[in-house]
Amino acid sequence: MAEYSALSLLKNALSGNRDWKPAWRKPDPKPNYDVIIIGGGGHGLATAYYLAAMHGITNVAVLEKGWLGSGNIGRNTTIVRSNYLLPESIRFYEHSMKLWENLSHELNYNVMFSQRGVLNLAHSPGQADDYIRRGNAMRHDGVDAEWLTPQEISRRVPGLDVSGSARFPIAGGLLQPRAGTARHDAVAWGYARAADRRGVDMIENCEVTGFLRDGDRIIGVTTTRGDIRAKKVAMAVAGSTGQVLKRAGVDTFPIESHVLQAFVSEAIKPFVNCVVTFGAGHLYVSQSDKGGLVFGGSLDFYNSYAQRGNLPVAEDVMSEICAMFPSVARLRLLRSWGGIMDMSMDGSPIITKGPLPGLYLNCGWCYGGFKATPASGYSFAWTIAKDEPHAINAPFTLSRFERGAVINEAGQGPTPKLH
Amino acid sequence: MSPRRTSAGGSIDRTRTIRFTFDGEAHTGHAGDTLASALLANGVSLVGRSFKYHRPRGVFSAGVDEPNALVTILREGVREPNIPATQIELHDGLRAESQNRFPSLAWDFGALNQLGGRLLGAGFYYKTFMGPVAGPLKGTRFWMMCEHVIRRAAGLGRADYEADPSRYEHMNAFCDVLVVGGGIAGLMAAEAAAKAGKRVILAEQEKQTGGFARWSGETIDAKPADAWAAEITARLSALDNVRLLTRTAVWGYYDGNTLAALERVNDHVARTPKGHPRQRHWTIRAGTVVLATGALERPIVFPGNDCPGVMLAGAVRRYAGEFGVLPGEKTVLFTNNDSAYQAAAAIRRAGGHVAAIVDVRKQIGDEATALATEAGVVPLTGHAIVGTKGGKALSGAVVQAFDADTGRLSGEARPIDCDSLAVSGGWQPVIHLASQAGGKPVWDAEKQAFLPPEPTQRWIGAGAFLGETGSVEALASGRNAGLKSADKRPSRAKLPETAPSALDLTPAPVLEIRGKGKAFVDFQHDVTADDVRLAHREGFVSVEHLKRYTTLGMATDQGKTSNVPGLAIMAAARGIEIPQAGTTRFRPPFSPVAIGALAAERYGDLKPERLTPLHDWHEEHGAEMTPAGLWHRPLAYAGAGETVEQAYIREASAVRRSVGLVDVSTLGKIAVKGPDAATFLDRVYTNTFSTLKVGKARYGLMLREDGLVFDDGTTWRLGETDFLMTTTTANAGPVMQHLEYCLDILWPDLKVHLTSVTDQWAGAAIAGPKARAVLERCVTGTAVDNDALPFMGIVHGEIDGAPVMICRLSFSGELAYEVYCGAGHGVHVWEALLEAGEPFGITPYGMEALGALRIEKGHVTGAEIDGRTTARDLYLDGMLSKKKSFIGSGLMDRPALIDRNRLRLVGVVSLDGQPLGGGAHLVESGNRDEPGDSIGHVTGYCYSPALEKYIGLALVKGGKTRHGTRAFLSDPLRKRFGQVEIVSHHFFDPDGERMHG
Amino acid sequence: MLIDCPHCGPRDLAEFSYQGDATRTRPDPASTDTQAWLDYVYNRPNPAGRHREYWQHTGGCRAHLVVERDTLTHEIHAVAPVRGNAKSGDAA
Amino acid sequence: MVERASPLGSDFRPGSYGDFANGAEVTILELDRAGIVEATAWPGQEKALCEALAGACNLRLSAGSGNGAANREGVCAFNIGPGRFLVSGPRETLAGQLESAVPDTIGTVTDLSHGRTVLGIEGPKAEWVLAKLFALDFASAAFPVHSGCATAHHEIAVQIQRRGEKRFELYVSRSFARSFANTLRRAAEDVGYTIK
Repeated sequence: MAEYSALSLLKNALSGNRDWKPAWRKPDPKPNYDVIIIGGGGHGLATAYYLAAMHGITNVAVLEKGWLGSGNIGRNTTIVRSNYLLPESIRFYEHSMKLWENLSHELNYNVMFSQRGVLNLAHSPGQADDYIRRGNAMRHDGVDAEWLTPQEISRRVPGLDVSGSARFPIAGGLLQPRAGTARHDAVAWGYARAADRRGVDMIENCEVTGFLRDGDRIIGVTTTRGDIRAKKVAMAVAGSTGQVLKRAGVDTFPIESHVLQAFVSEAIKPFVNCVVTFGAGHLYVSQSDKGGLVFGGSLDFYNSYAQRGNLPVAEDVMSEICAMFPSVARLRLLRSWGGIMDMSMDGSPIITKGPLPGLYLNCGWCYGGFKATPASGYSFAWTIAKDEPHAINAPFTLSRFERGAVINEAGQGPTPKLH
Repeated sequence: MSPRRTSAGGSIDRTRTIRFTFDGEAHTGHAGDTLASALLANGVSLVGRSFKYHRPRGVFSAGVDEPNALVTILREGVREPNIPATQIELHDGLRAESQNRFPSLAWDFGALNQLGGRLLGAGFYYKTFMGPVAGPLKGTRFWMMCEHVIRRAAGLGRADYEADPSRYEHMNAFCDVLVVGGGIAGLMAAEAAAKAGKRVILAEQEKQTGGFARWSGETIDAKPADAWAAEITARLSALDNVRLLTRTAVWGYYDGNTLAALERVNDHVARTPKGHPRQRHWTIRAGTVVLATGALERPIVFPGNDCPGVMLAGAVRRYAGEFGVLPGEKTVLFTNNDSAYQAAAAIRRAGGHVAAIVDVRKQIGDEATALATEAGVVPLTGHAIVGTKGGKALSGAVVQAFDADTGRLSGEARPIDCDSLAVSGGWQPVIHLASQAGGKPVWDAEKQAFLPPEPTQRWIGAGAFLGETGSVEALASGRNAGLKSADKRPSRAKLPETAPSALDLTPAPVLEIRGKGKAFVDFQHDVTADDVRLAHREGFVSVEHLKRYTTLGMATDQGKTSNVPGLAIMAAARGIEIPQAGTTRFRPPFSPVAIGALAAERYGDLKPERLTPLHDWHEEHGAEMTPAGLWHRPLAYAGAGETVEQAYIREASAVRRSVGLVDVSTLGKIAVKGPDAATFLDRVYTNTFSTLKVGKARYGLMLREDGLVFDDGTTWRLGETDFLMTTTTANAGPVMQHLEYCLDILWPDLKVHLTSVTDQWAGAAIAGPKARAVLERCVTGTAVDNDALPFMGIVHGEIDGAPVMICRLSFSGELAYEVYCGAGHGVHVWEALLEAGEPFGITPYGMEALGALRIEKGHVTGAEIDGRTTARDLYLDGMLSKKKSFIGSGLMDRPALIDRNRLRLVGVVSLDGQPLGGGAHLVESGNRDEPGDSIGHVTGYCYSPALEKYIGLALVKGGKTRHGTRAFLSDPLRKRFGQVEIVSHHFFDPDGERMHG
Repeated sequence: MLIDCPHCGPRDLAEFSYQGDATRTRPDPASTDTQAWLDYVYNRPNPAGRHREYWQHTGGCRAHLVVERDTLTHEIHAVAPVRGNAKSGDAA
Repeated sequence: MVERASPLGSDFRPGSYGDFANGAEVTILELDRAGIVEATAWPGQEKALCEALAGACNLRLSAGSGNGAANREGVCAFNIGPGRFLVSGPRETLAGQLESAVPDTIGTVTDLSHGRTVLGIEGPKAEWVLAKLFALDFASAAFPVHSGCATAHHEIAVQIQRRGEKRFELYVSRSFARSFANTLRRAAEDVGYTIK
């Protein structure tokens, strides 16, 4: 019997739920590992899992300064999609999508991936052309995408202001039916448990304070729980990339840390059945299984590590969601929070070997890290195991800036706040 | 008079009867009631159903901490779900509905979930619903089927799709001192600060100030406490430097001592007066904040503790004291501290009957004993409640001997007959705002409570917020906080007199009684003590894991009653102290805030409209308008029976044939003035402007620092040190900011001033072979012939008395001029041009025709300058000066940017006579179903009246090298596929003979 | 957040535009040192703690300011005009 | 002279609006300013610019953040940025007048006569209404009569001069004027307002 199943649930219920085992062990760190992964967030945990599951590398430690999943994996708006414009992005995120589609089975953990569709609303003929360009690019790469008319949108998403008199009338919408949402924490816990069952050590409350080096080469880390050595040290610390790199002597890097707020309303009965984004501003909303509307907008626009949002941006987001769904004005905001984004200079991630020998780097996720989690872990594990990138992460190098081969979805240039 | 209403006492007005309905049933209450107090007075104990198990629930608290009694309000034709009945002021015609039940509150199918029992423990959904790995339900299908059912069961109230008819507004306020909380500490603080001359705002979340004094029955300065509070409030209201905000919850403490508050302006009246807001969102910037937010009572967790009829002891006291409502006929109190004794006495004083006081402590003090005596009972010390009886209403409690030191129960459990059970687990200061301000709460082992952190912003605490529970302390700390906020030292003057209390509100460290049956920690989310222990067993032991795994504290009450008990149970399971188990960080909002209130004046008016001087003219002449950023621009002037496509073809043809007129007022216009203006332009443009002669214009190209194209436009040299730069409509703002950045930061030594003059000028482009003839008919004060006004020349003159500036430049490829006049003269000049053009059939044209003309001519716009293209991609290499450096020259030659196989500009011609489509891709393969990789995409298309074909501009790999080749247009989203020829993007008059003519 | 604009006095965050790291220096315009340009355009120290950064008072006097702000707490330690003349002439 | 069209449209017409049952507590009007000019000094020339403006317009204007002045002929000026002043008056000739009064060595002058619309708001609740739209402290101690500032309501840049204890003038870009006037009117509905 699988550890988790309807049957095991029944069996345990009958014994008063006293026999459930911890989702992951709480081991002390060993002095040596084959691979150390710094960062027990979604990407770090996924990397550990794929190292063990795909490459048979199980002598692995995941070092987490707080509790597992305490970074952006647990602070996002849970959207999973591969509706990108540029082929490099489409291929990467579509690889992720395919992993998502079987993830609950693979991990024996229900990550609640709900393929309810992501709908991007366009509000002018020009924007419609932009979205159609994107949808066509997806279709040419074998990814699902459809164009919906305002009437079709109105049927699918009641409550939207589809009137021609709206300040920004809806001209149409790009739908990716296979996209959707997943339960964010479950992804971290599912990967952690699956990695744990394969022998990976998850070590919480273990902050990396420095790097052990042999000449240029990174051979381990110093931590609040002692020195730990490893053949390979991998970083997946989005939000803190600059800070951890500084401890390795890398003082400047093409990343800025910015705070992004997210919001949730009180729980209500089913209201919106897919993820909807507003094109006349910057807003994305979906409804959680508990019933809260989960939504977010733009960055707070300045460098921050504070996980504290500001009020004007919250007001902007509220005004946009009301413009989209005029009935939402009467619902109440329950909670807001902030996450620290690794904003890269072209809006795309970096998954690569380097920048120092023995070091591997996974960072720069901007807004998009959650949906990337499986492919990020998959390709990063590949890169660590084989010392060369997988085809899907080959374009996401650090040297792309030097070469001018940036992957700039937003077309906004090297200004992180605009991505 | 209802059975539960006392005949006297409290602050309700028994002479005023208010009618309301709950679940369609008519009830009455009194002015001054809340919905909760009125329902209790009517003997309604079942008010709602819980989230997961759909268990029957009643009113649990009397304030903002209410977890159970959530209702939907039907008002002004719309539904407002999830409002705590404790926060609804009763008013005539109030209609409330219970939630999360079907078909009715009393008989709810969802209650079947209770049979699931242990199957539905914390996090059960992570372990199941994954479905089969193969077959029709593989992948995510099975889960999505389950989810469909789960989503309908979850959620609380139902929201409408009808637009909220309310008005919301924003208010900005500034003050020296913001006092949060209008209890006696807050009132003292406000008065002290006001007397010291400070500008004070006092915000109280309830309908009036006084807080606890309103129902405590205490005496201050020989007056009833509520009368004393009313007097100080009246004194404060009379002061010019004090603003009293009631019904105003301060819910957010942001950076820079900026606080957010929500004023419920008109929720307590049947109908919002016209022109007035329902709610008002305050942003208050305060020099200093006095946090006098009080404390909230927390319950003790025990089996059956969610039965309707179980309430907080302080709430029972308040219902008796403020509303004259007894929650039952026979009340049992259960406590770990002395405050329940005050509640017992209050019940007795209001004429109620106290059946027992059950106290986990072995011994109690004299004052508590005296209160028990007054209540008519001998306390059962060393006992605990271990269960309740009753389903939809409490009918009894079960009590057993209990050792608070060991947590052991002993002896026989025996029932006590009661219909009300009042519980006190001690008090937790309301430290949410202090935590939001930054800083970690501090656990006080003696007080068994989290106390405020060290301030990280400018705030001072007062009253029960500090963990002090007596009125004497509140009066003193309130006044001191007020003085300190005014930079004054504590005063030795006499404080208002009140009797010190000898009661011991320090609780025994007992927050859970373990026994058989479900014991709820988080009522609303149905999180039980066993769920917390299950989380512990499975390793979800950090407080954040606990919250996320069990959903403890995530409901609409945000764990106001459950956080501390939940932590205590986890700490006990781990064998550690509460502070080691951690505390969560509080985040805004303190209590839920209407989303519309934060949108405020932008609800219904998201963005301002930007109108050109000719806007009304366009609308009056049948133009279909299209948004362009904030602007509205005419798409085409379709006549009767004409489609937009027919209209633009007609308009564009008129330009090619004779003459047309288009509104170009939206172009960004920046005055660049000063001795270094030319040098400045040389640096920001890729080409040279210092060589431009006065009275001439030049097309310019700007790059970003990363070497990609930023914007283009013409810049006119009006004088030696005086330039007028034009930008694209979309980039007017960004270009201005870019130029200001360059001047302020990169080249502060340059003497240049920038001023946006976009709105100063109305602009009309007149284009077509007859354009000059039209100008000749109406322009005075200057010649407009080829000598006076050559290509890119500028002249000044008048049109029908209005001064104009005319530059001969062309976007359409025709002989064309841009005529600028003062914006206020825009319509006047436009109409004069139309009149002068009448003999030539002058035709106004819109964006579609403008687009068609520019595509024929191969001019680029935003679709090509999309932030990913280089000057070379657009074949604008010639614009890149080799004689000077400029913004972007440092990085524009990186290898991938000069790769020949990049997407580069070409023209495409439809070979099947069908339209192309913006956003369509181009492919090499003619297999419609498997078109293969994209080689590029169409950026703009039109029907070309000049070529009589559908043509377009495209960015394709390799660009020019594909001229003369065939490809296929592939547009699967619009189901279009067809052959095209790739050609030069200069479709029409490539040598420019027409515009130079 | 409030920023004390040297010209306008304390104003709400919403009136300002963030313009990024103020410690970068632009290479000599004629420089052909690509690495220097890359450092200027792409690389950032991104400190956790005090950060010198540019803000423009776009919703006010439009001047650029150098702000020293803590990225961990958002506390502002100093605000100065980029150009010397923000306090124009005699104070009021 | 060609008459200048107002951007406010036909909805902006005299009358009482909103909740004026107890009397309209503010008055809103479009002010006729034929001349509106921005004058900016080179660094170090701020005082000289002030003197030039003061001399040309007969104003008691001093340099410094937010300083402003007005004279009996209806000319007023206030500081809106470092070395930058907004000057307005009843005559179209203002720009020309200032161009000759401000030599190149002192600064530059830009005509905005058509580019700005000036709205006046007056009455006991003027501060209350304005506080809904601007994050500014309108108390007279913080914002004395004649002083001015540059601020914004979301996307709309607005320059404000206080012309009396209960009287303010708002300068808005012309293309935004109609939208802004509507926003201002809406904000005044709860206190009732009159358009003159």
